[in-house]
Amino acid sequence: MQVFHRSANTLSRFSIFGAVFLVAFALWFVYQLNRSPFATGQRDVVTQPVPFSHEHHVSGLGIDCRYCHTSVETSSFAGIPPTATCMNCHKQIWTGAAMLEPVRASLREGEPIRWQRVHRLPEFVHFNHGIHIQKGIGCVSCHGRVDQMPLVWQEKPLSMSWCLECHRAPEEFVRPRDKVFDMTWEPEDQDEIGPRLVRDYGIRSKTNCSICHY
Amino acid sequence: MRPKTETWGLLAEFDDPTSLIEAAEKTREAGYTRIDAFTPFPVEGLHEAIGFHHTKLPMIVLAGGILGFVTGFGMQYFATVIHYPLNIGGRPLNSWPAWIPISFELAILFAAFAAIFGMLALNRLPEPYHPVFNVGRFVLATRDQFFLSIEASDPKFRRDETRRFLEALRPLEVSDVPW
Amino acid sequence: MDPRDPRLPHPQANQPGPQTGRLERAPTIGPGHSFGSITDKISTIVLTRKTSGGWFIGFGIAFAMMMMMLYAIGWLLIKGVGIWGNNNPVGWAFDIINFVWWIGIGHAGTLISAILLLLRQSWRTSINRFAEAMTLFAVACAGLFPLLHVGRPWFAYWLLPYPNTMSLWPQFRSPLMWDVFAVATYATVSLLFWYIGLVPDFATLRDRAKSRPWKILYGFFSLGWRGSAKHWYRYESAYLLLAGLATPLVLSVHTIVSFDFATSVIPGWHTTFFPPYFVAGAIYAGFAMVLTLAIPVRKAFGLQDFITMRHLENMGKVMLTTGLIVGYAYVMEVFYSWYSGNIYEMYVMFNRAFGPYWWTYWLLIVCNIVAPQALWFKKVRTSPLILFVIAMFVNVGMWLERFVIIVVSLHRDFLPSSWGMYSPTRWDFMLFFGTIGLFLTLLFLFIRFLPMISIFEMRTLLPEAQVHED
Amino acid sequence: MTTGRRHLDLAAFGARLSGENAPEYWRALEELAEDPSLHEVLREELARESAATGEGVDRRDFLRLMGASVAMGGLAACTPPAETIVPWVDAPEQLVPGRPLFYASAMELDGVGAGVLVESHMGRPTKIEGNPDHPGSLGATDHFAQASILSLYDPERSGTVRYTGDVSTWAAFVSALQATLQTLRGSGGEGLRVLTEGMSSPTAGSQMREILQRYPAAAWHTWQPVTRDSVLEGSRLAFGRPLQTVRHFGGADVVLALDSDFLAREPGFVRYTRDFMDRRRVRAGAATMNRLYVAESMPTPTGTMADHRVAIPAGEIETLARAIAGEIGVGTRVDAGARSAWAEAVARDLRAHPGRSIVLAGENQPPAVHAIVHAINAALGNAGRTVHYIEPVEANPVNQGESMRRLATDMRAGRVRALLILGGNPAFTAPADLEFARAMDFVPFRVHLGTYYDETSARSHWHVPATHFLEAWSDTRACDGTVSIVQPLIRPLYNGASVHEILAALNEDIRTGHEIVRDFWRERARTGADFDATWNRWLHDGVIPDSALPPVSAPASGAIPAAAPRGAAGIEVVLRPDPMIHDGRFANNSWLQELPKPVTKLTWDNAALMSPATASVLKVANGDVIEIEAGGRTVQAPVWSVPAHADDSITLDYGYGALRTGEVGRGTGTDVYPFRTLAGGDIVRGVTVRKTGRRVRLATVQMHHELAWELADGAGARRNIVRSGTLDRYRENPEFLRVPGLEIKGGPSLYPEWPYETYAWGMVIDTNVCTGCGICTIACQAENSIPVVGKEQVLVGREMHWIRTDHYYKGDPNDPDIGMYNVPIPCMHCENAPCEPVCPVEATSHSDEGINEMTYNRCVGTRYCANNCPYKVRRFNFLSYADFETESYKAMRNPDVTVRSRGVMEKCTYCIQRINEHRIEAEKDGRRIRDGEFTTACAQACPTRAIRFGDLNDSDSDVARLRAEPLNYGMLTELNTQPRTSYLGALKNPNPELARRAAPASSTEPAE
Repeated sequence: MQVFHRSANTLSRFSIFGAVFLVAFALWFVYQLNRSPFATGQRDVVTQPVPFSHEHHVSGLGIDCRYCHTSVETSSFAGIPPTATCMNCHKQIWTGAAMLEPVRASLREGEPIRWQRVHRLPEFVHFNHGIHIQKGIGCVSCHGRVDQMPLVWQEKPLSMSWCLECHRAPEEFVRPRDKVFDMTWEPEDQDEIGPRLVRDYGIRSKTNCSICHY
Repeated sequence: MRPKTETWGLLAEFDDPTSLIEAAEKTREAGYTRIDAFTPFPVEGLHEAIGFHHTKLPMIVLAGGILGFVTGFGMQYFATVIHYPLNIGGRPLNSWPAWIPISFELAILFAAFAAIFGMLALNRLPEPYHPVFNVGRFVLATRDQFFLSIEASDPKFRRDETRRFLEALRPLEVSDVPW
Repeated sequence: MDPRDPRLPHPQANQPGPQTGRLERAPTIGPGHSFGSITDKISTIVLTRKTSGGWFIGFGIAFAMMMMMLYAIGWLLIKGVGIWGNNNPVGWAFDIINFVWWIGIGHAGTLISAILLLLRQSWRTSINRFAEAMTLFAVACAGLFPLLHVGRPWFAYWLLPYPNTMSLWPQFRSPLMWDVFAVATYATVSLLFWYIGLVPDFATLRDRAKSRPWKILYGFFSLGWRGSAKHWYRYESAYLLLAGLATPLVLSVHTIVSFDFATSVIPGWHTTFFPPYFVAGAIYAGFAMVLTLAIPVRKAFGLQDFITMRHLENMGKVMLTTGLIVGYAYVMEVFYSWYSGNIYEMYVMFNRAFGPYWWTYWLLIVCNIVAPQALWFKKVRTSPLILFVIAMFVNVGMWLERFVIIVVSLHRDFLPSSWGMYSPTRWDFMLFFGTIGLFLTLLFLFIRFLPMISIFEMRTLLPEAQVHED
Repeated sequence: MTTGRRHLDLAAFGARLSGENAPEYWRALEELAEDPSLHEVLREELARESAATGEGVDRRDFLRLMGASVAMGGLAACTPPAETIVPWVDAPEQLVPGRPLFYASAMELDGVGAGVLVESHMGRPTKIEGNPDHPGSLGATDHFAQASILSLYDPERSGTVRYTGDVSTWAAFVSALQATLQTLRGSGGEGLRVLTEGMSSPTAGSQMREILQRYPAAAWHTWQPVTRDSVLEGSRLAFGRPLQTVRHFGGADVVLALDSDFLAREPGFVRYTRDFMDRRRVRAGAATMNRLYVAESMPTPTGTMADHRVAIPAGEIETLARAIAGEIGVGTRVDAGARSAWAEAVARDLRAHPGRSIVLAGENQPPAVHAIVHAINAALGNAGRTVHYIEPVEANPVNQGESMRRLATDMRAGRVRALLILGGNPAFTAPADLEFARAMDFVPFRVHLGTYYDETSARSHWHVPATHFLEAWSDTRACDGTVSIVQPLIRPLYNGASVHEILAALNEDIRTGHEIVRDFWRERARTGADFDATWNRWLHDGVIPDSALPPVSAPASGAIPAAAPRGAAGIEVVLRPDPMIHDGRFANNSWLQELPKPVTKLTWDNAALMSPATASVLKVANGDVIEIEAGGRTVQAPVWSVPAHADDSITLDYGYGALRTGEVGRGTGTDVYPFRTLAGGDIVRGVTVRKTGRRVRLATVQMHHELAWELADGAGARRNIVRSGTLDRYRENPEFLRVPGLEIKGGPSLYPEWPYETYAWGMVIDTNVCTGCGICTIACQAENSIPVVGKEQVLVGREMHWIRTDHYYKGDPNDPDIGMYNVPIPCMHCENAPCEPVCPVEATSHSDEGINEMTYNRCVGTRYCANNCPYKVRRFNFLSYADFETESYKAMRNPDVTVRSRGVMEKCTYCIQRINEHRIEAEKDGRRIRDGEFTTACAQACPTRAIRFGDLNDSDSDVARLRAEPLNYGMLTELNTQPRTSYLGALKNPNPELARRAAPASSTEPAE
């Protein structure tokens, strides 16, 4: 006597294959998800207490990165400008702008402005701006075209594999020291200058753990 | 899909392996090709009796084993020597003796999968529905009875003729297997 | 009445009487059985409606112990490995002891079903299903420990090789990685092996079950098995191939587990002959556990006809053999520690025998070497009760062996300044006995819902199964 | 745990007290305090608080629970919470975010200053190093300085001015003070008493003198528990006035220490150890050593360095001293009994080195011994050569015991109207026979300036929180008198006041502490106009040039006091400050609490230390609590037997057992102050000992659970862990400690060598100059934010220190001249590290500079690496040991080091954060890192420079040269681990005359 209906045959075989594909798809999905901006937080614009526009200040007014990020060449931390730095200019221009009220308030009350961090590394990762600048890695390489960002967002994934891309092949990313802060610079022939700069700057491709993790 | 024939075939029931085998051999000698036998346990020599001689399962398993070993070794070599070379305790990057155990395990694993799923595939299992189940007494095929079937799709199959032929083999009973 | 009604014996159905006369009795199965009687006897254990009170009591106790395990695991995840007694220098203790112990037990099943199959030992038939189930459950218990013993279990998946955003891979030189693959493979293959063996019996149950839900359930797992000759042929070759694969596998698993220790530098671990020693020990422990379980079950379900004295005696013999091998290993350990002239090795042996944990060592000698000597006597081998007691001794002994190897070696290694002591906490014990609960729970479910003896293979043991040319 | 028992209901308590008027209130509290039930109540309170935090009682448990929840949180937290960056409003000068700054300052302890350099991150002091320009430091520190950073951030420091226990304000205090002073002014300050700790601050001294001019009838008392009265009295006997000795070990060939732990305890030891050890560094071509004789009761770090050591009860040192003096021709010959042979030999050796030897006596030896020592040094012509004398550096060099006795008597007599206790905790530490705490109640106006709200605070009307030395301006003198300005790095975290500010208030002086100190020195600086420049240079250098006190010519009157009548015979008790928590002021400092004490390796407890022989005579085992009785005073303490301790002598460390301390210190150890009296002194003879039947578990980090003696000794020797011999053997054959087949490299290997082209970091540790003081351990703890685990965890063997100092004995435990050796053990950074191949997740790997890296964030915690480490230097976070909650500790931690969570392995990294920092700096100016440009925290703090770190690829680096020394050896090299950390063997320089008595040198020499 039959226990199952005819269709059970097709059904059972189909479901076996179905299961295989389902699992495969799930794995692929998770894999993609981990690399997606959703996970890395790329390109989502962070609202700041003051809507400071890098686009305006950098490409518009042509202010050098180091005018505000003073310690970027010397320290691990690039430095966020004190209110005083803003007011150097803004006590002359836009003195009444409502947009700048928080800045003036900060100076008045001696209360620092609390900026939202955009580029965040886990606390077990130690990144040093100074040495990267020194070895000819441009701001753009990691921060993207900040001069085109009204409000700054995170351009690159900042994942370990992303760091390794450069640490394994610095010659593909290194640029002349005088072009480090140049937002628009494009190499004519990276294959030519890359190896030369790696030699000149004594860049060693370091990928052992304690370079970043300690 | 159902072929043209109005029944699946005929099913003859025997009550011990010996008579089943004799019957199966006679049937084959009679020139029937699409025959099969159903028993509660593997009966020695029955597959020859119904003219079924070899399976390519061992080859499949061998292939699975080789694939497993290569996969295992390749994965470890790639990860350790090519993708992220690290100095681990001063050992060489290609510490191939250390790759052996995992390669071996994967060889076994793949071979085992090949054996099981190969067998199921060749047997076209799972097949929860099969016409022979329509025969009431067929439930005894998993207890203590032995069955011989001739499919209607057999070129030599003529309904009455074949039934007469089977009854000549002195089974307990011959029954039609409806679709 | 409908001639198709299976419940009626066929009018011309022949009686087994005449044949039995002219056949010698098969020694591995009781007399007077027919295909039908075997089928009914075993399948009724599963298909019978009402469950015995004894089963409920046993299951209740086992289940309670399993709950205790879950509690211990929960607290472990909340607080950390520190709730155990592990310390510096004893980084591994109950966690790895239990792992190795369970894995060892998990060896008998595959061994019986695979190696004895290849050796054409027909007596294996009635115990292999049972032993395989035991294997699976033991491996399940064993698998818990490597996962739980790590400091951050929620990152344990890092031991799997998968592409990740850190572009990192596992470190394949580590014996722990070998473990991951060995144990996973072993569990998978054992499961498949076990399931494939069950398929024809599922078919039997499908056709015997009274209620439709059960028919569907068993039918689902039987994959529509119909006993076709072609299927049987491929089935048998697949089964044989699997046995051929499982044999080296089962040997490799404990070999690799022994590598965890053998490839290290710790005196008492750093030893080339651990693999054979561990494998022998595993078989030893495995058979002990089979006996521990088979003897009561056989009594409870009246299976004396299927699990006969001969089975018990054979298992006793296997235990005696492997026990002697293990004993030889113990002697050799002492010998080469002296022969090596290596002060660390020498001290380790001294410390095992006369150090603070001396009693574990001597107790282990008693359990694993002295007690089993009784198996030389047929009287002992054929007395279920004594066999059971000896099996118990061996179960304890094999656990102690791992304690001596792991804890006693670690607690005093190279620098006397960093020597320490180890004492387990209540959480150690709760987790250990908890896993025994898990093991028994699964076992109780198994004997209630699945045929604990391979029906179709039992059929082949009957004289009627033989095809006689004439 | 408190059900059905009486709780201390604080509300009701307060109500009851406020209901009564002040004097009664004090009596009431006093009764409460004396009533043991109060202790019980407090304990219940404590229990109740912690009951809420899960099982267990101590703070660590609470942290574990929190840590667990953090860890579980970590599971869920896939997207971390938003972070904010808070810039300055107006950035200060020369401060670059992300880069530390170093400031020179000085730490004063017991009236002696030590110069320090303080590392500051964004205005937060995070680490203390020695000041190389400071004569008392020479770049090294003591363990107190290292640990003081933790005390600075201690959340349990007193944080507010209190009046009768209730929160009050500084202003209220000042006005109350003024009011009281008004009443006293008429009588010229009659009844005004100021009690300070011993201090050397010139500013404070002058402030006090001004006050005493204002109030002629007032008096200045001084008490520090670790008193140096007998030193001063000794010099009075010898020179007729109190003088202080300055020693020049550089010129001393023979040193005799009479119960003096001058290498690890006494003032200025950081400098003295360095000078002394510079005479013991045996290098190829410079095979000379000084010779050290030590006679002591309890083995000290100094004792472990001795070439010849006798273990005798402290009470018999005097006899020995007289005997030696007699041999030298000072005073009459005295028979030293069993030790006369030793005494003669030592005397002969001393006589053979006139002007090139030093004899010194321990601080707790009676004045007579010090007088004898002065006489001997004079007789040997050492005075003016290897020792010279200066006026005491203390601002108030009085006999503190006497000063206290007078104060207590006056208090009882009601002659004290106002008492200002500036620092210290006299209610707890004052000599027991004065019953100071009781006497306080007779004073109507009591003020206490203290870091914690302690016993003294509780008995004072006013409690004013004291500043930490990193919080306030001051000045202090080094052991040779050199002055350092104490420069604050941070505003008071717990709004405390400094001594100067209180004294100013007393003086109706409205200047800030800064102005007070600065003005004081402006007057003295003979620079006048450009004082600012001078001042800034002083601050920068950390010392005031040429401010050392001038030597005074002091002809010792050759006469030595007649022998005092021997005290009662029998067992003696020697009281000494605890090596780690000192007089108790560091009881709440968990770093010091968990730092293993030298020789005993005990943590978190003090114990009755005695020789195994004495223990067996008394039929007591380790952990048995005994009751010691003398003169009606009793103290109970657990027994701990110490090989090489003198028989019939029990050593008790005071400082433990304070009832009013923070969570950390509460319940640790036993209070032995009740046993310490002015009459009895520090050596109490003829005590009776009784077993109580109670047992306590003592937490030691080495030889847990009383490891059998033979194993500790024999094994240590046979395993070639310690390699030692004599100077003579070295002279015969410098390579005599080499073991064939145990070279660090060159063993057969299947593997090709890994190249290390750039740098190859390595470390060499000279066991010949290691005193086992443990300063390296605590320096490492401070640098690498290593958590403490608490006594319970130490008991199960889970201490976290990255570098430990193993202590080995050589020879027969009953031999008084037993050899003792200290072996610091950090990670060996093996080139063939056994730990790395066993890690399944690449959490530990090798850098291209040969560092054995530990990547915490990748670690899953299998502990396989720790098992497979032959040196057992890996440490596992079994529970959540790191304190993730306390805000102040977050500010304290080194921002360059990751805080390790639960379930993660950690270990010595050769201070990888320093390596990386300096590599980056070097790369920026395109050069290699210079040798000595930086070093590891342990090496930097080590007073003896036993630890050297550097680049082995640089052939003329310090460390590379040491590695080439014939005495250099690697540990467990038979495993072909190829360790980067190697050792220099230890040598003894025995006196040939006594050599036969020296323990057989061969026993730790490798068997050829």
